[in-house]
Amino acid sequence: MTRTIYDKSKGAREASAQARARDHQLDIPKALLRASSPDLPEVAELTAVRHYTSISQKNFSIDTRFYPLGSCTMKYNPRAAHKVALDPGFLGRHPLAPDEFDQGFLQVRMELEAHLKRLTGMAAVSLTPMAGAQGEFAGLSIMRAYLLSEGQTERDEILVPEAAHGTNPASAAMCGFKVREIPLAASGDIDEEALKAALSERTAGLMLTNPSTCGLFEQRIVEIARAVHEAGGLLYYDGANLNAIVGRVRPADMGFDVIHMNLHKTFATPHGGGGPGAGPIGVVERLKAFLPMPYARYMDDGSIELEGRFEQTTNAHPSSIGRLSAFGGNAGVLIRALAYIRLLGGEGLRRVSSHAVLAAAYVAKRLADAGFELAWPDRRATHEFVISLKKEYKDYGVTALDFSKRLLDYGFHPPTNYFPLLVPECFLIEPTETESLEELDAFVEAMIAIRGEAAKDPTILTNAPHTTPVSRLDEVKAVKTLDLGVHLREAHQS
Amino acid sequence: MTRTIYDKSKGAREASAQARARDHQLDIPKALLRASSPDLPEVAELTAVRHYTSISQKNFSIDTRFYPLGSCTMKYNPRAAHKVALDPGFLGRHPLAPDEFDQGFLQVRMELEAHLKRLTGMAAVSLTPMAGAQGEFAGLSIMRAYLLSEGQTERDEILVPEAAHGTNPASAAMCGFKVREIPLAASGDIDEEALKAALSERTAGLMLTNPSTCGLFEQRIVEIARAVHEAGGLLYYDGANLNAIVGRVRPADMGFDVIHMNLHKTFATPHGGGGPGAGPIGVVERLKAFLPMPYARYMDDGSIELEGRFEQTTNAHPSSIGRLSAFGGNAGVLIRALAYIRLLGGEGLRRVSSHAVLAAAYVAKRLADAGFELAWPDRRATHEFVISLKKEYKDYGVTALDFSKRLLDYGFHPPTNYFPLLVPECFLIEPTETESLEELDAFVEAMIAIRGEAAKDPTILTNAPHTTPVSRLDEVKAVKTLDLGVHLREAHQS
Amino acid sequence: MPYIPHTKTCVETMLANIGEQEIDALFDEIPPTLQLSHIEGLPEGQDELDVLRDFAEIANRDPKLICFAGAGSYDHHIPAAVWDVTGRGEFMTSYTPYQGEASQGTLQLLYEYQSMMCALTGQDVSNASVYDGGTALAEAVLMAIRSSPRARRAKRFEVLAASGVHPHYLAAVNTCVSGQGITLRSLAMNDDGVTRQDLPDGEPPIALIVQQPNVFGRLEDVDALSRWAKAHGVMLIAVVNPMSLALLKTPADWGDGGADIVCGDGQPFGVPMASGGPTHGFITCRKSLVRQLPGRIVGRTEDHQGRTGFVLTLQAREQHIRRAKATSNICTNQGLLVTASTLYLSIMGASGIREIAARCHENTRQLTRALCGLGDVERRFAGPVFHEDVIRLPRPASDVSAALARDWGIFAGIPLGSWYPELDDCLLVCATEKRTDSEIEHYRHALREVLGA
Amino acid sequence: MPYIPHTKTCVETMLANIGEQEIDALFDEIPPTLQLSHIEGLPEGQDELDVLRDFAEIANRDPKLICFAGAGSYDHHIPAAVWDVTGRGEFMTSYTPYQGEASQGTLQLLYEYQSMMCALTGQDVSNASVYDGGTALAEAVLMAIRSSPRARRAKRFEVLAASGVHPHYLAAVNTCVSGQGITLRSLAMNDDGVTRQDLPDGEPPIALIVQQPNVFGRLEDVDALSRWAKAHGVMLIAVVNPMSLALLKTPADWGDGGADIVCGDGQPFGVPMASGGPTHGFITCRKSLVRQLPGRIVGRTEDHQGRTGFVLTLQAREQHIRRAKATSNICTNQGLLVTASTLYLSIMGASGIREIAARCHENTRQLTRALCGLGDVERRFAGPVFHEDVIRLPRPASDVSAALARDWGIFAGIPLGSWYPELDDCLLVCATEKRTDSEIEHYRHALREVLGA
Ligand SMILES: Cc1ncc(COP(=O)(O)O)c(C=O)c1O
Ligand SMILES: Cc1ncc(COP(=O)(O)O)c(C=O)c1O
Repeated sequence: MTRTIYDKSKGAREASAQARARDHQLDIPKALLRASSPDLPEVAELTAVRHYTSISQKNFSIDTRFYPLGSCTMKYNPRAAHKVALDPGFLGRHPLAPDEFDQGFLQVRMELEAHLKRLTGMAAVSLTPMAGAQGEFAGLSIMRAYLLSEGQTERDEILVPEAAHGTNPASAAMCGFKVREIPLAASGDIDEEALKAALSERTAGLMLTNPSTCGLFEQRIVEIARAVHEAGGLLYYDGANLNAIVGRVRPADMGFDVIHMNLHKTFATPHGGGGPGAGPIGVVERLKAFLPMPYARYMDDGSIELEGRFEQTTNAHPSSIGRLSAFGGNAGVLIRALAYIRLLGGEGLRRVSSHAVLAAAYVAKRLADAGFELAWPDRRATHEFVISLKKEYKDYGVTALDFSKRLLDYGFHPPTNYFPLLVPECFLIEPTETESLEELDAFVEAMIAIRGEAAKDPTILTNAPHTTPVSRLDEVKAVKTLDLGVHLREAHQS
Repeated sequence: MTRTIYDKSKGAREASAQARARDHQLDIPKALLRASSPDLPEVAELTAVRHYTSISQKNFSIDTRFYPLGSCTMKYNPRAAHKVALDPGFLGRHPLAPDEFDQGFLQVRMELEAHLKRLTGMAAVSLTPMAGAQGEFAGLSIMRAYLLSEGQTERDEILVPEAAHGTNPASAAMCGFKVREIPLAASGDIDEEALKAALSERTAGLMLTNPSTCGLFEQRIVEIARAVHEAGGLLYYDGANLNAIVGRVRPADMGFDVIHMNLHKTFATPHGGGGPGAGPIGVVERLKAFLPMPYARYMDDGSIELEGRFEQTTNAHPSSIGRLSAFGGNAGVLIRALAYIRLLGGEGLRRVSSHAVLAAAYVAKRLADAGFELAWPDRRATHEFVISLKKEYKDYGVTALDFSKRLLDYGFHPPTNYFPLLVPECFLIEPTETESLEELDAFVEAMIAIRGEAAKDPTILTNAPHTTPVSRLDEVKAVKTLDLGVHLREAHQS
Repeated sequence: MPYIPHTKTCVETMLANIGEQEIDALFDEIPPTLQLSHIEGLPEGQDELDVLRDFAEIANRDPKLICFAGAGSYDHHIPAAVWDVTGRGEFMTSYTPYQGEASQGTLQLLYEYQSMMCALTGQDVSNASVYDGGTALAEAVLMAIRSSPRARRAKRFEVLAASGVHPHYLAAVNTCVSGQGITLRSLAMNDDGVTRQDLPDGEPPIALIVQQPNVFGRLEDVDALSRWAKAHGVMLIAVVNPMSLALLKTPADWGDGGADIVCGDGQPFGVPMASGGPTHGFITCRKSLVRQLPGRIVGRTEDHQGRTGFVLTLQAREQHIRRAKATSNICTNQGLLVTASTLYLSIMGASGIREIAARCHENTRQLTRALCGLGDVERRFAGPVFHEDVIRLPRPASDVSAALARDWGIFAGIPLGSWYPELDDCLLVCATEKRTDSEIEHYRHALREVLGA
Repeated sequence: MPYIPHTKTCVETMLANIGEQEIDALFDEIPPTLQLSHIEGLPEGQDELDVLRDFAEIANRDPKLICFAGAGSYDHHIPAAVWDVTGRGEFMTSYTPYQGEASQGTLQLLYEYQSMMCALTGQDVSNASVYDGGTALAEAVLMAIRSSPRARRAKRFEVLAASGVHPHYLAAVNTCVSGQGITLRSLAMNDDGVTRQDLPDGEPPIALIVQQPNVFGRLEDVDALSRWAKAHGVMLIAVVNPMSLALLKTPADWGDGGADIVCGDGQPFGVPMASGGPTHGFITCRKSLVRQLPGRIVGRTEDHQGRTGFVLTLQAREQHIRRAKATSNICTNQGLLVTASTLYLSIMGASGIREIAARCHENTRQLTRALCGLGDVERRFAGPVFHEDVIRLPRPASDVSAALARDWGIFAGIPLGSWYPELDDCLLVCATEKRTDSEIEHYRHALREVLGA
């Protein structure tokens, strides 16, 4: 039944009005030419359109379902922001275009930077990182460069709460730091004693997500920041959860020195089946000199220059950590973000956090009332919260994964499961501000109904999903056979 | 389960960034204002997007399925033609724009007219009719006006073959003509004797589709045309089936005086769930003066004027039948048609008919080989052909409708059924030139498999479909309850 | 072979199966004399890239004008989401939903559209579209004739139109109904640009057409016209701009029972002007007239398991069943545009279109106030308007508007001289919600320059 | 509340359920001193209509230039169908396909994409994208280090780059790998614009990077470089323009066993230039290196009923499982652009991209022939190119190109002075399949005027 585009392919179809074959004179030595045609599918345009249209329908997506995937902020991204970015005036722009002919897009950069500075309280913002993780890497690189410039060569440790998102330790490691994980206290906040004990002259900094990946606001953030600073370290803010505080609390005011933001979470870029995103970073004054290239700035005549469009270092940023990618970042995502900010305005952005938190608090309360176990029942939910299904596991033998799969049958994308890792059988639930009360209620009802099924007949869950295009997939087999492409498969079979 | 957008609506949501409420000063007498707000759904943008995205997935469509709906030419319409029509330069044009500022679009009209003249052999073409049926009406109106202008006031009969598409007699009646239906001969061609017997001094004309709705080319068309002309009548060509002869045979050469074309069939406009289309008409020289308004033409200075943009009659067309609609026709469809002609070129258009006919002949042959009964086994299939399932009905008690519904389960949109009306339990099958051999074969295999099921267990068919969002729908109940809108339903229930 | 998926082998397989050597053989029933090997004058096929480039050039050949014109086609904003969803392949590449089980998307949407149009117009039932506003009116007239008991006795019928019905609508009606012995007569207007209230005595017409707002943007005294119609047993047909119904009372509420049939053009709801088409005409009416209603109609029903579903219903009215006796010849209608309007209405909601309608009203008033400050320029008609108005200029309107277009990039409105010779110095203007203060100021400035005022 | 669906009643219901009076109470765990009631300087919210208008103005503020620039971003035609399908909500508004059963669309597409990239590059396995070509190279370098047995013994590693690797790619590598003790050294080029073949003796580097075609468009002697790498136990990393692989032999076929890792930027396949992003980087490699490959990887498997399905696989490499020990920190990648490239490749097929590649090659040759006729203008380097080339001008290239942009609407190419001071009089030009004869002629004419030649 599942046929790939290769299965629909036939050699020599040439069914395309894209590029009718012409005669060509290639001035390329034969030794450098390929001997045979690459094995690409050869299908008519209709076949391609039909194939991908059909398989697209197998996806759950925001446009079709409630998708409370914690930590991912799967909300409605206004189509207007998308439309703006598709203007041929933006799409047709070459990344190395002369500044003089790039003033429109450079204005977008300047304005977005200014707004992000206001929203975070940071002194400067760089728009080039292409995702949150790249923002982390850039921010940590700046911290490293700054410490080196201060002669602090021995500071090679980054502290990370054990519940941190995987990108945090991974980025730190990529940057050459050693990673020390700090446990959480029972309250769900970071264990302040353990943190203080870990601080030393080797501390380069602390990475924190706030609200954390447990959906909790680090209550003693000011004290924590002070402690880290006093120990000579810097504070890195993972802004993936900005949806919980946007327009209301500024990371700089909490004491952070560096921040990245996930524009694709808080600021209106649809998630594209896994990207693109953008992870702009903000830094405090003392870190400005280290910002990555390129960097837009106003010239004396009021025009805007993209510093470092060609150059690897510049007079204005001689200590820049350099370039993160070939060009200037994910322009299309930046355009969407600015459009979104203009659509919502300051008040609208504040409403985002108000309602993201309200929705989470409501769903948390309803689930708790229905007997589901909140991981931190005494804490406020922020824009997301954690429940543990360990009781259901104990009572009925069903796992969080089983619940997840069964939710698919009810038409809901499951929450993030098994993250944060420290809560057994957990769900990280992020409803977002754009889902209606009916949708929130229906999700709660589904959870209750599924638990009822678990009590009656756990196999309904353990065999779930039942209504999706495929039933539960064998991930172990996938690793064992490693069939990663049509060719490999064919090689295997022959 | 099936909830309408009204079921998802809540009053006073105002969740829109489209038009934030402002204060207004209305200078309108109170007596003319509405007392209460219209009962429209009030939903957030996400709710609307999700609702309509989700229900769209319930449709079969060319983008997802083989759709051999006879007489409808459900083929792939290149996305390029669609894209061209969506250029803001076209979309933003006001229909009453000054000619001087409308030269781009008027050039499209002129060029398309020229090509359609070439393809049909007609002396002039009018682009204003908005669908095939409106083209018929316009063409017949021209015939009427011409006959009146010739003093032939007694000619009030239009002859139509009994297998004609329903729009033919309906258009003739709308035009004030009496309709006489002419039977078919056993060959499937029109019964020439009956036709000749019907010709008289009351004959205004004959409407013919060629190839006919039986999928047969009227072999004696030249003789038929001569007979009608000799009797003082005119010949109307229903060009809905142009896909069978485009680039190869011209209706004018067959002897037709008037023709309409369905641009949405042969010339690349997707069918939009029921339109829009366009039904340009072509006429021979003596009918030119009667063409409807507006009409584009070159001025002496090489610029183009849209004659009748404002005026109801013009010097150049004093006998015009007038205006068919408020403005100039379905511009967007005209643009697509010209783009399609440019994409394919003369050779490519000829290939359309070649391959449309080849595909039909192939499917017909395979079905015949498999024991299905062709309605006219001794005739060539054109771009479509008719089979009769009366044997299957007799043997297994399953109808063409049952076959249709079961085809849905196999993932195919069924052919047109019960048309032409004279063939019992028939399918009119039009595969089109854009479907792959694999798709054609799979359809044949499905037909065979379904017949196998009928032999084993007819209820599989009579209860079909089994896999669609709803099972077989009760059309009788629909007529009985006449629930034609949410309000009516609510009125009923209360 | 562009868009044709067959390889040489596929073609050979098919031909072999059929038992032929070449495709041309399949055409052997066509008299050879009719067959051409080549058609003169057609172009060579072009790659997509070339076609797109050339058309982008054509589409943007003419300088863009700031649009202050209406007269049946309006420059409204279309929310980005409307066509993102409307353009989905599942809506765009399906056809008339004959097979209900495979077309629930289109059918449910049409059912919802019908509900919305009924809500707006205050009528009981709606069809799923006709071609445009002009044909909608023509069909409405035919409906009225068919359903009038008085008409059943007559052979020739008169239909009366209030003044200020769009002249192109009347022209379309004329073309469409003249074959059926119907004559159309228009009432005179008074100096305020609305219908003179001295309505005719004598044998009443079969139907009266009233357009609200009328072609001058003016608001008719619809209550009086409606009362007259009821009093004389005349069917009342309302032609309305559906956007205006966000503010104005529904034709159902016009005096003494209101309109029997309401029609118009759905263009203001999410459909681009696009040179006037495609758009979609709508017709709604009293339930008692439903069997006279032309076009597709969708009904709610159940499937064999009792689940809700939607189907085309009352098909016995239609040409594919009824043939010469059908209510109309319409077959393909304007489905995709209805899809856009349905999206538009569901995204905007009642509050949204009310806001838009009010902004249009105010913008047009702001415009005419701005222009009427200039020398002799004045509003031609007193009295309230919706979002169009007529201004009188000290010079022929077509000259002035030509100058404004040429030198100032402004489409200043519709010069009314070719429709109403006596209004040769008049311009029909419209400022939708899209027109900004600075565009209105630009118009004022330009007009002052052009008039030397 | 724009985009927030709650009515006042909804909000009250939720608050009542939670047991609070107002939303602000939900933030009471945040120290009050941190909470702001208002953030200075943010704009007021605007209606969609205003935002779209303002952005249309911004997007089109700058005059459009005819693009003869490449250097890593190419002005190719994108078939209309590509983004029509890519933009479908189901692809665009889903996320990383963690829940395989609810993401078969994305997963199957990625599997097919991996297949296509393997076919083009001749490698065994592909990932599902990294950010761009520059980061792809950085990740490839890290892969090489991790998988090199020699590197396991060392603390500091040298990686060698052939001449003509894109300077921005090298810069990105530097930024990304410098924290891990890796130094990057570039080989000198000869006077033909390719790597000098006197390769270094002594302790061999861990890896050699070869870009084909190189940044000047020139074709390197990849066989010789590959043979040298194999002979010295050096991992070979190929950086390629994937479009060139329609014509050029795959890195797998370079001398003596070819490249171990192939990377580059997928932009030429259906992704607009869009100021350089978003696009997507690709990496393919030998099967033996698969566990070092960063990013998402999709594998084919079965469901419990034995039906084929697709899942994310080898997740144990990734940051969400492996954390500090992951192969990379990448999480969100460039899924939507991969979708576009997959559509592009399936619509074009091998014959389609071959045709495009050949046209680009010929257009650029036509361009340089046309320009080199003018006075002292000449090709800077002899020898074959793919679709970019370097021309030498009699004046500083940045002056000439500025004049061509300002006065003639031409983006004449990339002045090479800021990358290679010795090439200050050189321009890197590219003419894709989109450039017409008349545009090339316009360039020739303009250059003649500017040079006074
Ligand atoms: C808390 C947190 N931090 C960091 C990231 C990494 O961001 P990205 O996926 O954009 O690289 C994510 C999301 O994926 C996240 O949820
Ligand atoms: C043979 C035939 N004639 C006429 C028509 C009427 O065309 P339209 O639906 O465009 O009005 C059709 C199609 O619907 C048709 O198939």
